[in-house]
Amino acid sequence: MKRALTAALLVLLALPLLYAVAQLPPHGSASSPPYTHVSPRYLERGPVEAGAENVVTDVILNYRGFDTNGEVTVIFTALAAVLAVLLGVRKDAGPVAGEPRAMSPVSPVVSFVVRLLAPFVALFAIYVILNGHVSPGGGFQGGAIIGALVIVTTVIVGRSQAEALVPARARRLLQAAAPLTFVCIGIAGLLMFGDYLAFPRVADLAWLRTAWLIAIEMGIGVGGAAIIATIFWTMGDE
Amino acid sequence: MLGLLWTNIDYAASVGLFCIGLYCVITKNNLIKKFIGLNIMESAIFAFVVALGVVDGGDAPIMGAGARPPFTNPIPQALILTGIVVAVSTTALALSLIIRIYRQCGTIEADELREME
Amino acid sequence: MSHAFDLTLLLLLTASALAAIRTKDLLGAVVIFSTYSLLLCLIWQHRGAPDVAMTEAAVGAGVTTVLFLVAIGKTVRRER
Amino acid sequence: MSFSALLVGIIVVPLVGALLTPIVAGRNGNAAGPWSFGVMSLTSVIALLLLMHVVEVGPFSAYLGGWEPPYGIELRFDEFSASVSVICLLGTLAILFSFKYAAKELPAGRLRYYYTLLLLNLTGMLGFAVTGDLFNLFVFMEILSLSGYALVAVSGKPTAEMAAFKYLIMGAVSSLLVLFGIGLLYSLTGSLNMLDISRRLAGAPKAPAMLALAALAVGFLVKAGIFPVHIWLPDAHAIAPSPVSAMLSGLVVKIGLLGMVRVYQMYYGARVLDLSAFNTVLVWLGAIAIVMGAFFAIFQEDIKMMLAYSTISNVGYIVMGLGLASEYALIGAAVHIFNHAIIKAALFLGAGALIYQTGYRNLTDLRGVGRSMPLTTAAISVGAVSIVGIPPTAGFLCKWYIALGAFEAGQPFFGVVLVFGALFIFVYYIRMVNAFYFQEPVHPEILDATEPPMSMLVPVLVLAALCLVMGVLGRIPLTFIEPAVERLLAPLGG
Repeated sequence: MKRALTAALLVLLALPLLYAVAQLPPHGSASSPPYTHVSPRYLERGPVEAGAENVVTDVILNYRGFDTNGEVTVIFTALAAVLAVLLGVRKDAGPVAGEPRAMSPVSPVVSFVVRLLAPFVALFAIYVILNGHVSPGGGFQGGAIIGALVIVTTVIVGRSQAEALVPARARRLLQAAAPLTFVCIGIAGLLMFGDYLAFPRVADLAWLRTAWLIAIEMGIGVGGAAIIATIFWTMGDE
Repeated sequence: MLGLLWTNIDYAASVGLFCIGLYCVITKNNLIKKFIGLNIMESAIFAFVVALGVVDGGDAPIMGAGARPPFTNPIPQALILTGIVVAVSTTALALSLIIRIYRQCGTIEADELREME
Repeated sequence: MSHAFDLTLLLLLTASALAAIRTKDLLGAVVIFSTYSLLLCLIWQHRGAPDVAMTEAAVGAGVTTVLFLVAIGKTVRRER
Repeated sequence: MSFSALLVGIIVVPLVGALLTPIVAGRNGNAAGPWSFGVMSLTSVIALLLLMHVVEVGPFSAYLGGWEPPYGIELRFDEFSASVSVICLLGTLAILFSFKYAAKELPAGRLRYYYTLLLLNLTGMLGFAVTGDLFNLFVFMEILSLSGYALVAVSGKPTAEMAAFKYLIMGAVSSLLVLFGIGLLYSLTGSLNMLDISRRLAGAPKAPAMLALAALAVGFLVKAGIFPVHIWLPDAHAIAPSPVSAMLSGLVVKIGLLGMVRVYQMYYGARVLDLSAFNTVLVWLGAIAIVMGAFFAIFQEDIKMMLAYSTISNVGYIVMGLGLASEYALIGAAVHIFNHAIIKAALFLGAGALIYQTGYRNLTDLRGVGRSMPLTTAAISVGAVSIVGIPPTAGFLCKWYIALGAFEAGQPFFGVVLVFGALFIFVYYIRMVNAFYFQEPVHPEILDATEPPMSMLVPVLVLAALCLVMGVLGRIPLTFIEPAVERLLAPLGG
């Protein structure tokens, strides 16, 4: 009954939505406002004035860099939120005490394949991060791949060994790496060129601009990977 | 109107997916299932916004050698990159909450939780 | 041709969304949901949005699915 | 120091503070509190400088990355952005209040992330208040929502986690609606800068423009907890730790309303739609929220639950003021956003101090507490008098202006609703004050309770004092906001 009612209501909701979206500028047309207003400048001048051949990268790191600054802050918020929700409660509290499940040993085949592939996956992730300004991809995509790699490897080699490599303080710094890189570059832009997150525009400084783009991509990659791995561990530990 | 809708079939599909997701969020009782519904809604909106940036016969806006116009609009793509990250952040928090709720209450069905309150 | 391809993808997308919400087995639902994400990814790749497609593949289909799997492992597998 | 750099600073300073909090918090996380207090003090100084500048020269902007709008993101500080002052003030006081409170109430290990989330929440709100770009607005809204959900659950009680989950589901759906509205506006105008959208929206087709308005309005109103979609609010606000309740009720719901103001700025400027039907809906929603919120509040035993329902009622006043859309009503609504933040924070922090000291949260259990904790209960009573709207306190002038606005708009019926709502509110706050002072204690040991420690008492007293001061100086914010409202309503303004 409740389901039928909801379905009926949603159909009623869908009708005005469909009516309205049907009147949007036609899909795929090159004369609609999104194509004639702001984006032509990005497409024509992006690679020259913003510094990356991939115009999407120009938009996310340069023209609308502050959005991405906010975006990496959102992931950092997610990390702080997950830790604030999951940390620091005794394991045996509550009716469903965390029955310690016997960890089934990882199959040797899987272990072998992971060890074999890990260097190549890492290489691919670094390629994705460093090439974000000329091809699809970039910091966050590469970071997700590294994060996945870290997760898989720690499942194989055991987490305590992996954690021993990076002390707690350094881990916390790595987790904040993405927004911190943004803030550093933003302030450098403010000091050198007068605006927060301003990139050099003169041709002489093109090398500096590329360096900054790559620095940001690397910051996002490292920070994203650290956060994804930490969230996974914390959720798995609970 | 139907003709226009046919041209804008991508938008119409997004509206459909949005409603499917909303249906799941409202009617499903299991918290994880509710969240799968929310993820469907999210990707419906993302599909809608990316579709705003599509141009007939457009290529990816990457200005390497041999690239020729028309290019798809980079702005909606940039927005949705942010959107996807926001969505995964929300998912991580929601699932952590679900794990905690299960640990403390022994169930993740909304009606049983309501009785417990 | 291209339009037919797009339409097929859109239909598959809707079908997988429906399947994901109808499946009672949560693990199955999550796997179908990751298929849904990958289909979306194909559509975007086809429409000239490779950056978004790549992110959706890595984050939407990858990280999200892993998080769901962890959560299901920590709770229950079947919906009542 | 250039003001555009300061404008960026008001976002970046708390952001950096938040990023470093887990690192500087020390082994037990005990240093996190003083650190974030320092960060927010610095931010408050910046907010004060910006406020003085906007009084001097009017709205001003900063272009991020040096790209002029609409190509880059613009931060724009106008009169409505002056809400940064109250955000900083409440943020600083809530952090001060948390020093003792959080150390006792939270599970070990969460302390450093609690302060991180508080700072992130404040960063999100400050960014939301000053940005001039629609998508950037969405990003900041996500920062503040995500940290808000987690802050509700931070105490680790199962009820808190369920409340947080409910809040998260509704919040996520509303965020999606906002994103949908942003997408629609982008497709109609090709721009994301709010001033630019306002200029380019004029020739847009009506139906999608209306849909965008509806999507944005519903999204922001869910965040504001307006009546039919308020169901997440009472639980979340009542169960959260008290400093968080003060921030959620005082500030986070107001962010939804500030979002509504931004939507209005775009649509009034564009003159694309006849907004009168939309305004009628808002006025009715507001009126229903005033009455229903007050009605539910009367039956609450739990003091924080009662305060949460009172928030629903007060959000109703502001929405009604927005919907009446006459000059007086809008001025009243804008200033009530500000005043209600202070009043409700005083009440929630005061209630938090009572609960902290006595361990009771029901009004019956708290009977007689006025004899043992005179300062705290006096502060709460000042807040109560203020929220009812008795002159000469802060709540009076804005409600008076909204009522005047109803008559100005030719809808005196809603002026009557407003007075009626104030009566309701009077009833339940009288009940509270009566329990504090005039009823025999149920638990005799409550007479042995002592005033809370200074770090909790000072914020409560400061806020209560502000309730009185704002009542006396009430004309200053009213005249301050007036040019902004005139610009909003002026033909082809924006």
